[in-house]
Amino acid sequence: MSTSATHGLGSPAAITRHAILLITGALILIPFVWMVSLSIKPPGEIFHASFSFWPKQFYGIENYTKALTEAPLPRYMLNGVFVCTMIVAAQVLVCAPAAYALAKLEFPGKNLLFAMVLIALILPHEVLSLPLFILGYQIGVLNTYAALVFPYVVSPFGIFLFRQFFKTIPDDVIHAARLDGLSELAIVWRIMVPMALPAIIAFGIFSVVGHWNSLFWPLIAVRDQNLMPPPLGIMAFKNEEAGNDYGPLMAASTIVVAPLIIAFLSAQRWFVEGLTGGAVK
Amino acid sequence: QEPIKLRVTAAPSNVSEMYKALATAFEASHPNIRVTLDTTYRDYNALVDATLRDALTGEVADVSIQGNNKIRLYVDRKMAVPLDAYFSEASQSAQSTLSSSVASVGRFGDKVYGLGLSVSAPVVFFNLDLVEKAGVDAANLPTTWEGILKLAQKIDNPSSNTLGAYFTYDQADWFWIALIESQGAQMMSADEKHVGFAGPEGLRAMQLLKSFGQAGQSKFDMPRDQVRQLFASGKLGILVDSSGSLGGFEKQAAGHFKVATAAFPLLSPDARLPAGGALGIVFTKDPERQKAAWEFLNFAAGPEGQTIIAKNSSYMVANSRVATDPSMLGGFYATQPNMKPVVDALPILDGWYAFPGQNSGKITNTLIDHMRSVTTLKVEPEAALAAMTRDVESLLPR
Amino acid sequence: MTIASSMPERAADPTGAAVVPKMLRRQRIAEAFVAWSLAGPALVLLVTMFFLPVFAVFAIALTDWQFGATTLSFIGMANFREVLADEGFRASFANTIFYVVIVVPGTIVLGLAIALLIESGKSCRAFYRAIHFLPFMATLTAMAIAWEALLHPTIGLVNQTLAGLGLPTANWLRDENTVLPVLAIIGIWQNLGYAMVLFLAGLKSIPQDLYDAADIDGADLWFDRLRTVTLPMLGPVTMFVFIVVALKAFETFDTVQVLTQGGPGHASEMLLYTLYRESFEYLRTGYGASVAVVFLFIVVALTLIQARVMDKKVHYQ
Amino acid sequence: MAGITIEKIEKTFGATPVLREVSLKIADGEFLTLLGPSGCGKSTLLRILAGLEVQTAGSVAIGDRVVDGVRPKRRDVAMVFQSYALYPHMTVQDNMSVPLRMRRLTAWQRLPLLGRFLPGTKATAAEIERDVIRTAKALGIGHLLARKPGQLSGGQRQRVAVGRAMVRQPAVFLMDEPLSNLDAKLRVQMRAEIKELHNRLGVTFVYVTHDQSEAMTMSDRVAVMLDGELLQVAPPQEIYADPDDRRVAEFIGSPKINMLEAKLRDAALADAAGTSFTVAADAGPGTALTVGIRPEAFHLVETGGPNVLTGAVRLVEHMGSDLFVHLNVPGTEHPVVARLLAERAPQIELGQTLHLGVRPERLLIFAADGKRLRPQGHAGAKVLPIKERMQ
Amino acid sequence: MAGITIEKIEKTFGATPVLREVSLKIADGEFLTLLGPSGCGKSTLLRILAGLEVQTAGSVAIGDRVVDGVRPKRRDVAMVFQSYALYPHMTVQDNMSVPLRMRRLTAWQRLPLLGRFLPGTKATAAEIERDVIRTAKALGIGHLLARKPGQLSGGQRQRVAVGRAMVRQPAVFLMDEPLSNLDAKLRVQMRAEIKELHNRLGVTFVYVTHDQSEAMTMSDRVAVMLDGELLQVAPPQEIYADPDDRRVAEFIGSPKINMLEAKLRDAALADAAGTSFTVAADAGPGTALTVGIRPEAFHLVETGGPNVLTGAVRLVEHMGSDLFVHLNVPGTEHPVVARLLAERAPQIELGQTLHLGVRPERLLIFAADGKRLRPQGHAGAKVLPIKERMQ
Ligand SMILES: Nc1ncnc2c1ncn2[C@@H]1O[C@H](COP(=O)(O)OP(=O)(O)OP(=O)(O)O)[C@@H](O)[C@H]1O
Ligand SMILES: Nc1ncnc2c1ncn2[C@@H]1O[C@H](COP(=O)(O)OP(=O)(O)OP(=O)(O)O)[C@@H](O)[C@H]1O
Ligand SMILES: [Mg+2]
Ligand SMILES: [Mg+2]
Repeated sequence: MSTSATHGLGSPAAITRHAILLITGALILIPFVWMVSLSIKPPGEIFHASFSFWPKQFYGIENYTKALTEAPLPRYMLNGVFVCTMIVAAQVLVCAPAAYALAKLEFPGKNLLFAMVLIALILPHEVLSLPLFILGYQIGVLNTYAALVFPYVVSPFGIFLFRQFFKTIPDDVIHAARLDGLSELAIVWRIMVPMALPAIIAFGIFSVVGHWNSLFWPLIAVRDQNLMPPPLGIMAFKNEEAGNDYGPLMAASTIVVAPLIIAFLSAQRWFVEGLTGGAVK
Repeated sequence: QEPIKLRVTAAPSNVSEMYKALATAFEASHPNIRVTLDTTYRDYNALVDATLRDALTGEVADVSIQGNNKIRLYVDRKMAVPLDAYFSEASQSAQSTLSSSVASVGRFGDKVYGLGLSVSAPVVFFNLDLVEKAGVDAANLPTTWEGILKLAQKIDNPSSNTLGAYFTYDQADWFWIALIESQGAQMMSADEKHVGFAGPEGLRAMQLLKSFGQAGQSKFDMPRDQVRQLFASGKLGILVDSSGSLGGFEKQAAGHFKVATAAFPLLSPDARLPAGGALGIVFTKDPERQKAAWEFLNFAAGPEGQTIIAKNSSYMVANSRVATDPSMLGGFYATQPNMKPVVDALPILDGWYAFPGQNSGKITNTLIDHMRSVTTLKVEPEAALAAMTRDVESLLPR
Repeated sequence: MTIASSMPERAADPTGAAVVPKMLRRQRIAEAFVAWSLAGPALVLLVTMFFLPVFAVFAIALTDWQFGATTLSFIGMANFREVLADEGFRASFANTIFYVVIVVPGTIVLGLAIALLIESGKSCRAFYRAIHFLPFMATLTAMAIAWEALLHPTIGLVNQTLAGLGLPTANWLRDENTVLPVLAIIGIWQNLGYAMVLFLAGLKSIPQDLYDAADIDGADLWFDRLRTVTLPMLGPVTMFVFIVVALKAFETFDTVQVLTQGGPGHASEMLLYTLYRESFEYLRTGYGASVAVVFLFIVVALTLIQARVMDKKVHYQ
Repeated sequence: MAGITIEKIEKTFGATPVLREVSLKIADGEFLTLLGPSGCGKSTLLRILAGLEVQTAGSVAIGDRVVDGVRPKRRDVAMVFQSYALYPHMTVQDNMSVPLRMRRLTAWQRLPLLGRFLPGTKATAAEIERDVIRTAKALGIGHLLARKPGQLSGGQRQRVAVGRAMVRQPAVFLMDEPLSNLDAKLRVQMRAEIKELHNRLGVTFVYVTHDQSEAMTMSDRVAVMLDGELLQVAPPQEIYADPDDRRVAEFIGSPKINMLEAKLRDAALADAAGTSFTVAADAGPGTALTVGIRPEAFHLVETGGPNVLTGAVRLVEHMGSDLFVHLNVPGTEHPVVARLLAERAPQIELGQTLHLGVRPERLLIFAADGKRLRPQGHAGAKVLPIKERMQ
Repeated sequence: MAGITIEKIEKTFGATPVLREVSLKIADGEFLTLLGPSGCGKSTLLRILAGLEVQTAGSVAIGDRVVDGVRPKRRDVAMVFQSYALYPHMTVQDNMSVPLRMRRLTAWQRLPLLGRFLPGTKATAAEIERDVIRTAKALGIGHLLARKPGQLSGGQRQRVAVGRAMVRQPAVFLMDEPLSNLDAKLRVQMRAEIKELHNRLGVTFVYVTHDQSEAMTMSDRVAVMLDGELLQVAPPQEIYADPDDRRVAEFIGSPKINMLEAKLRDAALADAAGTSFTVAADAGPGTALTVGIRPEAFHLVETGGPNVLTGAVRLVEHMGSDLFVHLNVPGTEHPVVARLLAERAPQIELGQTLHLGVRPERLLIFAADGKRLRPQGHAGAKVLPIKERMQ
């Protein structure tokens, strides 16, 4: 690529690149712009035959206040943070040792286990919700934080991604650790996981995005409002019969998606790196 | 004595504040009953799913405030408790304020299984600015379908992207029932083996839908949300919709255009209309708790509860006595002319019919599909009605 | 010190030969034990969270159970016969395939194109990466509402823009001919960033040497470089993206539920939505379970077939 | 302090045998090099010694303890890896502390936060730090303790790897091609350093390499391995001057030994490459033999004759002090290579005819099966016992 | 056929200069080696020649055409990469076809499916196949054409990389450390093969390496590079025997040249390491000098004296035919290393005192700034012109 890289910013190729990316980026952003625009408009301006991003009457304060107070959105967001943290932590806790065994150890049944991981990777979780609900009832965790976490503590995707990444870590490092006296579990936590940090961050983002936005399972598993996830704050303004309350709805949407965007922006370097080492090879 | 803990579930979640106020007021007047309120269900269907799931785990709520058309589901599954005994006892007492409208909404077969708390009725919305622009006086809004459609033609103006009228037809089977029952007909034969709309009433309904299609609706068939967006944008003259949308419309139209409502035209002296909205169902089988549950429903359907509902939502209250009595909510509704059509309709509001059998959900969708085929002018009313009759009857339990 | 005298005496031990294999076997067993105790929690959880539920779904599919009902009876394959005979299900199946066939290549091609564009220059990479990844992070139920407004037949931005440009407009969500393509575009919009990020990662791991070699060999037009180096080297990533995006496409649900409810008619009904509707709206749990079984069967089969077909063409290091 | 006894070790991966009945005794304090081409099984053998791999059959003893089935940690061996295998996320100091922490601290004391407050942790940690710093200073990497491996040069990393192995004073050092990732100059320097380390510590070293100059310069004894078999175990000089096997002769020495196919004329003379060589073979006339001549065994002579090869110069390689002359000799498959001292060799032109003589005692004769045929009454070159040669 | 003229090439990455005013003329058909330590800028210079990198200043001409700004494809150069950079997804045959396809087929003809049916494609493709097969046969990889690089050994890959470069008969061959991924034995063998390739093709080779034995054995001339500067460009023998610069002398030769700090006593004598050396320096007494002595310049003498170093043996390395003796000489920082022929050296014991003599004409004297001080009237060792030496 050096030949193309030598062209400066002003070359036609670079200008074309920026032009195309700005256009695709703008197209992709339209729904978001719409969302933010609606979130600062008063009800009377929400639907107009003519468009403007900025409202005549700035109504953002009202909408955002309503979004934050009408339903306990901050509480939902804290639940989201807590549940996502628990899920990611549990997933890493369960998946890293399994991925290590799959990547670096020889044992009977290894291929079977890996096949099971791949099949589980294909199964959509929604299909299993009813049996999982009954399972949750049997183990008596329904309507607790545990109910939100337990179906996800094992992530086939996590095992798969970690396994791929661990495979790129040279055997010699593990041998050195064994000679140094580390147990297999210590090797996982003190050597493999720190070395695979980018992959773990990448996986963490996927996992958090998935569970932060999910509504399907939480609505099944818990009924206590104090345990509900962030999208419920959006749903509070959505009603089939009476019509949607668009301003606060969009304000709530903006509030709910913002933490993810911030998290992604601050972790995106590791994110790409983590994938480079793992899934992609 | 231990206070009784009553678990109450209610939907939809966007009026959870209202339910909270209701529970608080109830607890204040009934110190020996505590209410555990659960209002996370975003719509009536979600609450049905949750209730049935709870049935699996044996943890059904004592009282549940559900959609008006859900009673049959719970009766079929033998979950709902008949309330006739309580109702007759209460209505015989001197100070009772319960009106018969409260019970009629919750009647299934010959028993009352629910107490109506809030209702919505099909009404006609007008964008007064467009109406006036079309040269019609706001005081003389049409009251018949013919008048409505004629006005629609005047308003309709493709060059300014303005649509004359739109008949919402996809709120489950609600509007189809409204069209049939407003002609005094029945949805089903008494033995529930055959549909009751295969005759002239059904055809009349279909023809009406076709007229709306011809008046412009066929060009812009829309999901409900989009229709409402269109009305809010001031580009739709007349909208047939649920009275529940009123609050939203008034807010969105504020400073923009004026909204007026008119009654859903009735075509027969014994016309009835299906009630949307919510009713309270008792699930608990424990006599002690049943009594407490009844107390709660009685409170909610009474003057105090109904006032809370009226003030905290855009729902119409179900109790006609409360709604009309000037000492209760009569004065309140007098200041809200747009609610008048609903208040007027209270006496003829009826339960929301639900089809029997495991295919009831499918039947609902079949009705919508055939209504759409007519409003979009794809199928002639006769053919559509015949197909509808055939399809529905094939889905009925044999 | 001489070499011989420093040697241990154990060679004289007559039992040595017998002891050795035993110790080795014990060591091997110990190793397997360690491995299983590391993988054990994951295995147990995989079985309880994935495989047992799947079997439960299989079992329910053989009954006429209705959600919430207290009775049920075993009806064998009747549900499956009904599923296969159901016109709605067949429409749903065809729609899903159509949708997947648009979304998967669309996502891959666009994701790759954008990844290539981003990687072809040095400036603003993080910025472009972030905005193209945004849709993947957003709550789809909220975004679907925005889409609904944008696609409004009269006051929507899309139609107004088209009309302003003198182009034909359409009733996007209520026209049998446009509703699926529109959902597919939204699907692409949502998954594009995901594919892009994976491709970016893949591009980073292509050695610069290969591009240099291509330059020297004369493959210096972008087209030739793409064909000689980039695309073949991205084979494994493409494979991965393909499978993940295909799975996500098969599992499309939110957009259908919020935007179209499967309509008009069955024009936008898709498998997971059918499944949901049968199980949770129509409450026909036994029937819904049999839809689920058929769904799983289709998804697993198609994924495996596609993976096998592509695997042959993909080069692995 | 411990010697190592390896007895009939076999190893197969799946169905492919990688080690075949390898037996070897390594003396306490000895520097033994395993030398062989890539893939011959050197690393596998070393890993079996370390306990990182389980042999298929056979037994290993370290000191007088049989260690089969004993975990690596308990074997009292340290290993330096070709890739160094440093932990990239830890500083040099942490890297070097790991083996000590794992041995001197209890599991409780190693707990992330809690451990710090347990009795004794602090004292032991301070002691570990002292030991690590002392070792690092001894290796000249004291100033690098706070860096991470990514910030070190190749040579520095190599030293850290050695430091990590050294810090816990094992009885046996195992090194798997520790220099192969370094550039040529550094390799020469580190070679001397490792040798000195061995002299200083006096413990047993088992050193794996495929580089013969490393093997030759550092070892007390060299074990030449080929295809999973030990061909010869002997001091470097003996391996070079007096190989047991044709393959050993061919493997050792650069440029490679010249091998000429010969036929015995009588018990004392063999014909090859258009000349005759003085041999002493106990076989009938016509027996096929191979005559091996090391490149430096040649000297220029004026004319042809017995023990003189004649051919045309094909290529001259200048190597500073030496000259490698490639000669096309009729009757040989490959060119014959001679190493001549640059200053003593006259100007040599391409195509010129040269006569290269060799003294009969420098001929290495091999039988058809590759075994060395030694002159009668000769049992190998005289080599001093280890301890006398190295101090 | 083309020579190369490099004129005042400079290259900076960001603010760091990597090449500083490099000028060099390479004759048509010459084998020139760029030799230098890792990171000195060799690859960068080579990549500038190939057109893969654009110089910051200066100009390159190939033949009599200035090629600045000309795309790699149009420069008529071929390059072999250190990593070989074979396309891993293509067979050997496809790999070798790429350069021809890119040149002989039009863009249309190269289109995936369509191209096959355009007029001329078939004939050209057949021709390409013929050429590829011929080249592959010449390199002895004819039987590998259907394999993919992953299925080849290191040496085979290297040959494929050479084949890909060769197949289109470029005027200039650029090679960037093509042997560094091979093991030692293979390296020696491939060295000879590349040299023969050069002899056969007769085109210009620019060869990059950090391995001096490669540079010494293969090159017509060696350009020694350090920190982005060319220190000396000369035939290998001259680089070795007659270095211009202290750094060149130190870089070339293994073991490294011994450098002794000396002080001039008078114009003909310098004191260093407890003895005195005969020098011829045009400077006042007391001037600091460095005396360089190559290890093989030493010979054993009986007693001390001028031009004789005396010290205790510290380490003896046996290298087959040679012996490296490390001597602790008082007054020197590093041990002095001498290379003695094994057979001529007596048994040497550790700790024993040795006397090493050196003939005055083998002393290399450097000034404090590193420049070589040559005896009067001496302008460098006599070296034959290229064409006379190699044919
Ligand atoms: N885990 C394994 N599974 C299968 N075969 C293996 C394994 N490890 C090594 N081998 C094979 O065993 C043989 C010997 O490998 P080993 O690593 O011991 O060679 P080596 O002599 O160290 O070579 P090198 O010098 O390249 O490191 C090789 O042919 C290798 O392919
Ligand atoms: N693209 C680049 N950006 C910044 N610095 C670079 C770049 N390429 C090379 N360098 C720097 O330029 C210097 C010379 O690099 P070059 O690759 O030419 O070295 P080299 O002599 O080939 O070394 P080696 O023997 O390790 O290949 C190095 O210090 C390197 O870090
Ligand atoms: Mg090895
Ligand atoms: Mg380089």
